[in-house]
Amino acid sequence: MQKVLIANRGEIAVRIARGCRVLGMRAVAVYSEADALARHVRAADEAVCVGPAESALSYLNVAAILAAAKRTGADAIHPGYGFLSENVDFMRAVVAAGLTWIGPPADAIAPIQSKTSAKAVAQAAGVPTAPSAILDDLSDAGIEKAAAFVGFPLLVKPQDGGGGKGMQRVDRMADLRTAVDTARRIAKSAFGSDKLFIERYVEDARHVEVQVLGDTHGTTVHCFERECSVQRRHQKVIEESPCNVLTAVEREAICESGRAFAAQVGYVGAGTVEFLFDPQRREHYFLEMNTRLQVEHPVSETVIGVDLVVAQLRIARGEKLQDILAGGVTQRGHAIEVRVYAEDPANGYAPQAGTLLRVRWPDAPFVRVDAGFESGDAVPMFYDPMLAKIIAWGRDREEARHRLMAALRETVVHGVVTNVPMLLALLAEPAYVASEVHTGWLDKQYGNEAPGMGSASGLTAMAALAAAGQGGPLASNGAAHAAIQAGPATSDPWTALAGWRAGGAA
Amino acid sequence: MQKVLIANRGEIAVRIARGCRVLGMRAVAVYSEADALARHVRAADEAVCVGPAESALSYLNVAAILAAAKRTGADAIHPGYGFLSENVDFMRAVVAAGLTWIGPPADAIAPIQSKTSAKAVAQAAGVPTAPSAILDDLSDAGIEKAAAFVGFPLLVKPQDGGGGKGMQRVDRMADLRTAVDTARRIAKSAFGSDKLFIERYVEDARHVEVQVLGDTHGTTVHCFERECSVQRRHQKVIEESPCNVLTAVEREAICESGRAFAAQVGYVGAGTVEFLFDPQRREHYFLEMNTRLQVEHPVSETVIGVDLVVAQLRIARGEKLQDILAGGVTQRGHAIEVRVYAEDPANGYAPQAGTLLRVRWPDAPFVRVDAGFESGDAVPMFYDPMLAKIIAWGRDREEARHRLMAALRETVVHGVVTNVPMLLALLAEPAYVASEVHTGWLDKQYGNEAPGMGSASGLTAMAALAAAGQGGPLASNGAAHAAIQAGPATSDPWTALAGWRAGGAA
Amino acid sequence: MKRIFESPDNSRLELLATPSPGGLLLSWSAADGMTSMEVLARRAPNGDWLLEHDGITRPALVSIDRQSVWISSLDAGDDLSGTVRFRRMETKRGTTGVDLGVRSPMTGRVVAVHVQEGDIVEKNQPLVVVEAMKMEHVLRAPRAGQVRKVACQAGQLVEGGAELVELLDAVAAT
Amino acid sequence: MKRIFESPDNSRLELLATPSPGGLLLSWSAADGMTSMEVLARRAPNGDWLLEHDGITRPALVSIDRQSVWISSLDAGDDLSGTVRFRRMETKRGTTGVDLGVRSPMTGRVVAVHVQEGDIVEKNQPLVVVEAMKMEHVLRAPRAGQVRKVACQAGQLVEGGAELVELLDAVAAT
Repeated sequence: MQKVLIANRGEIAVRIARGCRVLGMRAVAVYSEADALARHVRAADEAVCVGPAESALSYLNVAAILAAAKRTGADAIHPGYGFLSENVDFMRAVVAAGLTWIGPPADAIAPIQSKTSAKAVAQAAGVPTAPSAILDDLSDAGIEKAAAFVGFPLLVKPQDGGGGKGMQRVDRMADLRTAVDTARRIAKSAFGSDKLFIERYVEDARHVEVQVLGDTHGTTVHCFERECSVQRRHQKVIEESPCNVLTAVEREAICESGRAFAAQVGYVGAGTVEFLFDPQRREHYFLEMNTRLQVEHPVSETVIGVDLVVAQLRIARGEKLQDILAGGVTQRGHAIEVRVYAEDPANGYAPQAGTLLRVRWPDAPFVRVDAGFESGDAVPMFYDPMLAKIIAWGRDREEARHRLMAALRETVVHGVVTNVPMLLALLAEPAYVASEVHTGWLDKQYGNEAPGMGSASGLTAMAALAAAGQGGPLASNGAAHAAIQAGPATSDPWTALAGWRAGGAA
Repeated sequence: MQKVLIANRGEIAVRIARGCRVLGMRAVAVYSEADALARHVRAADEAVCVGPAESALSYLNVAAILAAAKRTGADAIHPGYGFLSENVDFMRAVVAAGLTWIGPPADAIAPIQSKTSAKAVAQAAGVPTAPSAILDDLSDAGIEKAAAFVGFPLLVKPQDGGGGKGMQRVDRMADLRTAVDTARRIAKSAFGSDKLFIERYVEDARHVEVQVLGDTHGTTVHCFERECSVQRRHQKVIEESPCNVLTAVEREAICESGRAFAAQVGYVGAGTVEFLFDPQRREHYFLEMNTRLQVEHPVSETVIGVDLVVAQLRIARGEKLQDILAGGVTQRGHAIEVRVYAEDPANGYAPQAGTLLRVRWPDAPFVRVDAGFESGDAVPMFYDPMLAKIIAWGRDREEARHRLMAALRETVVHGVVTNVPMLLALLAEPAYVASEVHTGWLDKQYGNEAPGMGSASGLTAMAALAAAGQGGPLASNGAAHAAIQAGPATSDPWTALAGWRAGGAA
Repeated sequence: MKRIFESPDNSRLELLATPSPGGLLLSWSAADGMTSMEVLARRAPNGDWLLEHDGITRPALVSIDRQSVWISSLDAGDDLSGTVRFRRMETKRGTTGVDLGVRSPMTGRVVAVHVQEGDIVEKNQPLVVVEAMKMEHVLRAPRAGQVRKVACQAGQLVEGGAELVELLDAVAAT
Repeated sequence: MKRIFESPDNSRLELLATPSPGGLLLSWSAADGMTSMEVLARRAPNGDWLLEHDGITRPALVSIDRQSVWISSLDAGDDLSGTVRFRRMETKRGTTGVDLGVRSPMTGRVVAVHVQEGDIVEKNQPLVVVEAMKMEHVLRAPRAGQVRKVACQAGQLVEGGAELVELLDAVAAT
């Protein structure tokens, strides 16, 4: 492996290129026409255009991506997350083209792509699962019998779905029929399959996931856990490691469950086994396995001191985990990650596209920023609006939290509205500080509206507003400017500012 | 402590401001007229001008700095390194002004400011010192008697000097008289005192230093060691932690020596006890104590997981080390730091001043950059030409070394010549890879000339050179430009490039 | 050289700027008669502003686009916290009423237009649906009124902040 | 639109640039008759260049100041490694010989001038001493010759790259 094609964009493509360089490998980027000038292209050694803006025609275009590998002489493909990362057909096409697939073998993950068959694998591996039943008999009697077995409250879930789509909570038998009918309709249209199952609903559940690594020599290890309970509509917003509500015994049990599941399927590479943790019963239940690098992998990297991308690459070229992890893996301190989105929390979380007039990411010891954008870059409307992840480490959770808040206060994004003020507010919420959150907490707390932008008054704000008029024609260029010899203004410095008024969110 | 004035500039002023924010404290910068637009000013909450460009009139101007603290309502002063950081009179003035001094008490360090009295303190603390003798009898008989006690080879050293000035190696009795006379002359003119002593010269000595912390409650601990053997004329160039030639027993012994020395003087805050390690005899000798934060503190921070600036601030506000370091201190993995200087190694290491047309610091997981400059910034001719420190961590030394080399290959500085190519070459030297270096190694290896800039030929270089002509009038602004809508060129794109030729160093 | 602003608390501000060696000399006073102040503004090579008042310099970041001025400061105090966006005032005073522009909150594609010129609309009535990044966003009438102009059509790509519908205030329209 | 360069290996290059939609179309050929090639150059908002040739895009960083063009590329291959500085060619061909400019290696203060106009100097003879950051740097004659012009005096601040002494080549001068 000398040259790795990265079939992705944004921060994860940049981050994977960095990993390749540690091992002396070259990184090849692919880009859509909308991303011709994007940061992940600038961060690669070489880049190839794979199609128009729409993902289906570019980042999901298997033929164009394989052609790009051939053109540049890449000998391996890293899929990142999202896009083609869990697409079994793509994996098989990559291997058929004679390239190394940096991820698990297709045969290992095919059996766990459906939730119900994954659950069967978990049971075979001795991994706890929440009581559940497949709804194959859809008569009233059939669903009532299944529900009686599982108990209330329960969740109706599509068998082949994801992202919470079609999922419904049912608290009593009387509501079950309607819920099942609705779920079938949604599942059919979203996933092309109306197969359902029901599962016990865990009150105040916490999302705990276990990072695992497997090598091609039959070794499977866990790299401890992350907690991702702060979610908005099943999208993770804040992630951390370790999960600080677990006892040492519970941590060992859940991590071993993760390892056992991965070992059961003969997993190779980096993966994540997700669990619900029931804080009342002190039990964990298998949820699903993500067979790729996760967005939130940096919190693990920071706490365990393992570069997971480097580990993926070394596994892919046949190295043994006993060498890659020589000296063993331990947790040190605490790390918290926030996802910075171009979205307007005060306005229904509407995604924002536009030009980043100015970006300043934080820059401090024990703070890591995985960013896909910098000053001047365009945020296209075609893709996920995540701009960056900011990760802070501390000797304990409170130090990490304070450091992350300091980092967010230093974060500046001009040109699009972001969720930074909301993240700052979340990190200061008493429930978050006390670690008393669960997967439904954020939606309850902030619903469809959340804190928006800051406020301004007084000297600094007014002076800055006035100074803006001084920008002159440069200011309309939209990025950082050179004004080393900013001489006296020759024209009316106010021209650019006629008729402005202060306003918060859009 | 709510607001900390930072009596420094450059990267360390920026880094200290970050530390203040973790604890919710505000940071006040001071600046000379030459630094009015500098990065450390932009990184502070508030800043005050303390005088003209010359350090003696600004960064060393005690009255102006105290006035700045008063004007901004700062209640504490952090001196950084260099400038006033080890100036006992300044420490006393700060305390007399009712401000908190973030550093050791003047009374603790006054007795160890001279090398000979520091040596006496070391002996009292049971810390090993190299055989040495004070030259009080300067007759031929007197110096011969002293030399016979110490043995050859030996070093003639000024008692009140530093930085290696006036220091001379003598290999035999016949050369001693001349060396002593020369050293007295140099010492008199450089330090105002011609008092000398002689000390055993350690062949192939390694520079090993121990990070210590002391609190105001009488506790003193060590935070393990760093090795800084790669030096050019006694200026550290590459630093790392741990020192990988020490056995566990040797490490424990040298770290305990460092702790014992600090405890002996009643040290408070962060300090460094420097030792020579003799790789043949497997012994360490006390050298001196630096009573401030060191340039190379990040390699320790990265390996031990302690924010030393935060620790300094918490100690200064009276907290106990048992709380600050709760859970204990251990080393994990390996960290290497390089210092990026604006200097031309291929041309006698001439310091470079000018405008940084473009800077790109590396940005990767497990890589930390402590920088004092970014694109567009001026490097004034008045101060130390260090631009940044780049620190890479790895699970072992080789991973750290590879990661650091990858980071340096990503580092771009346009506008002034830097030592980046030399650093890359050094990190690849077989002796460095094998960790067989000593404090004289770099001077032997590269003398007064070292690798300069890279080379260019072929497609990418020629295309880039040609593209430069496209910059048009924007290009002369000297920093990152906005060219979001870089339309077709209307004028001759070559105009800016008439009559150029390729050339390496200046 | 004098401009009038509406500050976040809706009070009126007069600002003055005079070129000066090394930067810009600024002064302002609130309309309620507060003392005016002077600030020396310098611009760093990276575009940051350094604002000096009474011997103390504070950094601030300022960006301008077609619709907004964005301002940020590290100074987390009483003065300016986080990032604040000042929007261009778009209220036009006509003879028959006050126009209200309904703007797209994001760059995206118009998927549905529910009104046409002349329609009388209730407060919160859906006007236009915009989609971006797989998410639909319904633009509703901010208050009762009459549709003066529809500036978009289904299928069209629109920029964030673009005015899609102009409303005539109900009070003025009746 | 055509310019001649001297490449690092001292060979001659002809470069052509033509404006093109989306960037700049470039081509060049070495003087020894090598095939010319075409490159599409695009500029990113942060100033980086993206150079596309034969379907493959490579990034490069380029900066220009009064005296130099600085070029860097990530591509650590055969092509361009690290940062390279191209200096403006300053050789002037006079009737009596070749002028050599002796330049300050750094911005600093001239502390001593050891020669004056008309002096005959040996190779390596000290000409001027410049100080910066507490370090003295002696500028020596790159070869034997005659001092044509002294463009500085003791105490003066000079920029890095500034020509301090002009020499007339000894071969030409005799």
